[in-house]
Amino acid sequence: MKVTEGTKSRNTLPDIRATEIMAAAGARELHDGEVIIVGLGLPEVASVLAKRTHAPRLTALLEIGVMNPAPRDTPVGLADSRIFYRATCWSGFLDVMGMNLHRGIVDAGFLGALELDRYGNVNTTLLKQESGKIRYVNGSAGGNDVASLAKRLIVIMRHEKRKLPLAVAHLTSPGFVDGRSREELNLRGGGPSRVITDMAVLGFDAKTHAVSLLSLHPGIRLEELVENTGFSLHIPNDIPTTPLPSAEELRLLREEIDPKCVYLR
Amino acid sequence: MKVTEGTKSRNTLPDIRATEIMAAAGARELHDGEVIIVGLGLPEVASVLAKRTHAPRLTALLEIGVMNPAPRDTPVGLADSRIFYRATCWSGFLDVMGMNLHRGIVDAGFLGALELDRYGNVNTTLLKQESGKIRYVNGSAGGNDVASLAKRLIVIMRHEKRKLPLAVAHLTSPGFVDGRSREELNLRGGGPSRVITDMAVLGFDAKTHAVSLLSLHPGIRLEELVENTGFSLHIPNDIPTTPLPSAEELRLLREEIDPKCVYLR
Amino acid sequence: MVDKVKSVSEVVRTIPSGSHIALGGFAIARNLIAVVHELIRQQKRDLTVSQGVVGLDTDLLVGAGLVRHLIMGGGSLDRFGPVHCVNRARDTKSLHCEDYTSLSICFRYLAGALGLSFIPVKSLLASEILERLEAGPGAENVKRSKCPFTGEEYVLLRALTPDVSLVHVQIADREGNCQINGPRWENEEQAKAGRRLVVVAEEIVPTEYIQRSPERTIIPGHRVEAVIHQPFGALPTAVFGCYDYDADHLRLYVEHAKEPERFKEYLKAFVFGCHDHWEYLEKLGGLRRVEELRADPILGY
Amino acid sequence: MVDKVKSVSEVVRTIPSGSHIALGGFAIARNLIAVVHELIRQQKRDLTVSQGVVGLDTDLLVGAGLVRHLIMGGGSLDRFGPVHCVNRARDTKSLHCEDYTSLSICFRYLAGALGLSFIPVKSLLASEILERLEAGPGAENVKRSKCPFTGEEYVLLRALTPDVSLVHVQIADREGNCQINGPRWENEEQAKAGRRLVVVAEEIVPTEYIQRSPERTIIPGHRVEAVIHQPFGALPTAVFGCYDYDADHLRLYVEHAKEPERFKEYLKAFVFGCHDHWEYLEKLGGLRRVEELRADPILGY
Repeated sequence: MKVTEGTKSRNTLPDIRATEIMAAAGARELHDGEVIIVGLGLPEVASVLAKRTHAPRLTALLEIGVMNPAPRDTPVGLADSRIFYRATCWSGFLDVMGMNLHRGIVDAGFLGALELDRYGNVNTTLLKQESGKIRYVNGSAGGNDVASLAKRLIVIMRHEKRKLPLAVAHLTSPGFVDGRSREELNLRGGGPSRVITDMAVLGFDAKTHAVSLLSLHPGIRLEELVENTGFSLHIPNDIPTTPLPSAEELRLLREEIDPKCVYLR
Repeated sequence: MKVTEGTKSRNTLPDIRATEIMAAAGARELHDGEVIIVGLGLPEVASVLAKRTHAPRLTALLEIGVMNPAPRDTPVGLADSRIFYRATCWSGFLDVMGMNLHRGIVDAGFLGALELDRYGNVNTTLLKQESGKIRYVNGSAGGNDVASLAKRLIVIMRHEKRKLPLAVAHLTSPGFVDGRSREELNLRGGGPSRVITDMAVLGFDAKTHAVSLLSLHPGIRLEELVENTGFSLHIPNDIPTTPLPSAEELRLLREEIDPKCVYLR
Repeated sequence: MVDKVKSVSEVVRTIPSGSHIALGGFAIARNLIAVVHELIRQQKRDLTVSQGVVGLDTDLLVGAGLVRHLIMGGGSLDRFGPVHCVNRARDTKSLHCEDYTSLSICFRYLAGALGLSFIPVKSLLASEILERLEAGPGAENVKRSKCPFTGEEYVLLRALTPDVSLVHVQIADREGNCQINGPRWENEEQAKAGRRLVVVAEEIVPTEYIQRSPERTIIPGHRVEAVIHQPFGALPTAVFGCYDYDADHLRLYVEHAKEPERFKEYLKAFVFGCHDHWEYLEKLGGLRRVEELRADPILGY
Repeated sequence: MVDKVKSVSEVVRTIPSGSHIALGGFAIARNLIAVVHELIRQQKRDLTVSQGVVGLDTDLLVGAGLVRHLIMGGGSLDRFGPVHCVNRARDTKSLHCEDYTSLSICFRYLAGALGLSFIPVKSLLASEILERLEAGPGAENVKRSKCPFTGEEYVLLRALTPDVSLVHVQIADREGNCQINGPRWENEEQAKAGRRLVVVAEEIVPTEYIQRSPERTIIPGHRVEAVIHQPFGALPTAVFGCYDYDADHLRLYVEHAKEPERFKEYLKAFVFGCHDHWEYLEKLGGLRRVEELRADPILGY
């Protein structure tokens, strides 16, 4: 996740990066004893932070067939041998995605997204340029599977208007499509529960299944949020502020988990 | 396979056992380079004999998940660690029975039988006593799978009237049920091709799918065969004699493959 | 790391009568003897038991009258004899029995493990096994159907998801990461099909040992509810790489299993007469006997 | 024992244009580079390629214009960038592409490996991936249906059975018994789904080595048609336990892959300009470079 500065005042607290707030907010969404599937980047950083703080018995699975890795060096992706290190099991898609995810025992999926719309539908396949021209990107890999089958989905992404459109350019991974319930959609997993951006933590309304604001990060103004969101989202009367990472969380992130700032830039 | 002497003159050649003729006849049914699934006992003995003579590149699979074992000591069954020794692969049912047999790459299945009828249907589940009372035995295990899916099936068994009835007491593993073709029966495997007994080698008529006599073992009279068979079988005008094991085959069987006569009794 | 090591009696107390338990043994290899003895001592009744190739463990449970429904692919004690108690219960119709085959029961577990409610198979067709399933208690678990792409005829099998899957392994860590040596028959699919999963391990190793060869982890720890540490927990059946089967005791068992009255004597002496598996091992001949049976490190038996 | 060791050019000559080949790489790990270079040199055209997560190998084939139809679950070169050649071919509609997901493509291979002509899955529903499959060349491979036992809605997938499956492994014997170190993604299912199966091995070992740990044999020899012995055969992608990816060369590749003209220069220099993989390795920096990339025995990279 490469950070390119936009038009908004992301970083009002000079000592704390937006990515650090995101990682800490992500970690708080994970509970001790849960089984999660994580994508690389901030999801992995957040899961390691959770494991080193309140959730020591978290089980982290990677779709490629790796369980509970404890990398010594920062990997560049899922295919990097660095992320295989000190795992407790090496298997493959059939085991992780079949015998765990499809089996229904994965509590949370934790992924990034290219685009996410007001019903939590995710696009990782293509971008439509203003000219109407289509540019393909990576496709689903395990994204659609995780969004379809995990008990809940947590998405972590940059907060930009074009990345949060009313409807995604390609519905790669279903959320609450057209505002319908997961039962109506014949999907086993519970669907998206949180979207963690560099401006806010978002949730989903239990009735309308549309995105709603849960908390604003410190220093972010509501107008900024609205301006940078491509759809209208439910805003509560009292808007909580996302807690900052604790001193210990910051120390772990900076000194142990991503000291070279590969993902926390 | 415990040998209990019946009423027939099985062993006309004092120096060669009926089981040795069976093992050699069984070995001749296996061709070099083939992939076979074998049951324990004479099928395994015959496959080892084939491998040590004309078929060095035979691949032998055991349903439990063992490939190409080279046991040093005689095992008492498929679950005996002795038959796991020096295998080239240990896996399980899913691999052997699924990814090989069900995949359609097994050239021959080689099994024993409790009963076999005139269409090559096999019973390994139960026996009906003359009183009509039912006595259960072992069930199918991989028998039905092998009979359904192997390109051809070779059965090796004692030749007794009650073991070769007109119709089996329980159709565990299908041959040419009711004389129908395998296509009509929706079965992928080619069906039974040979039945090797201690009196003869039997085949199946290409049109009627009924058992026919291919060769009589040396010293066995046709009348004996007919008397000990529970159904009428097609008999050719010229009846070939089953070749005796060669001196080298006998040496291998007696000195190397089953020196303690566990299966060659 | 969660420490999941529990005693066998502790674990068996959590399995209610009426449960569906799946056993990971095969004939005379890696049977769940310590668990089965304790199930009998605690008199857990009306069990449904499923197993690929039924062995001594299931024969004991059926002989002790604890099993109402048996789902099996086959059964034998290899050359020591048939599963007398199971066969007798079938002969006298005191047991509901669903017969499958090695592959079809494995596919039912595979579907359960993968979270598929059904899976197709090309076995069973044109057999009396299928006819009997369709006419009996198995009717709700099989259905003939055609492939939507090729038109080929299949049997669709319902997934099998035991309440508790139990498997005997050579090596586990305290969290439940397991290694299995030798062939694994349907162990992986059966274990992962279970709603709950309990393993009995010959040896408990540190997690670092697991991390040295993670490709050998057949069952990952997070799937495991409890780890029972019971050396020689499968005797008189064999555990590859650990010990051979006890041929003398297997013969003694089969002699007793042939007759209901003598089977009761066996239970009295070797199950009810033992407080736990250690006492039972003493009856088998104790330290001296297990040392005789201990596996050669090269041969594995 | 059959000796199946063959050269890469010998094997590639047996793969006709128009074949469906399945590649066992994943992004920047264990890619079939030596084989793909030779496919390009021999100009095998109109290929169908399938792969779980498309990597450098498929990107090269597509960039070289040899692929007519691509069946994929996703694709990337991790943080080095996207698969530019594949994405560009899709943008310009010069490639038929069937998109799946990691699980659904694995299930299609699994069905192929098991000899099932179809298999159900609970992914894809309510997604545009499924809609596009139903509207395009994938229509004959997916069908919505219900479980006959539970009534639950599924997508049925047609089995995928490539003409030739190719997988890069760390260790094989001359007959083709293979060990894979590290995670195995869909390698086993993909390999066994193939009508033919070719492996590229970093190291050839005696069969006795295989017999010492037969539980590690992921692909048994009798399934394998040919074994290509090519050390560093996956460079610039990584082979766990053998060598790291060549980050410099991956960056150089991505820079060239961004532009069709520069990609041609890349092919000229590193594929057409090399007689075989040894010459290519020299261009990468030869012995000195591969020693820099050689894996630490503890870390595996």
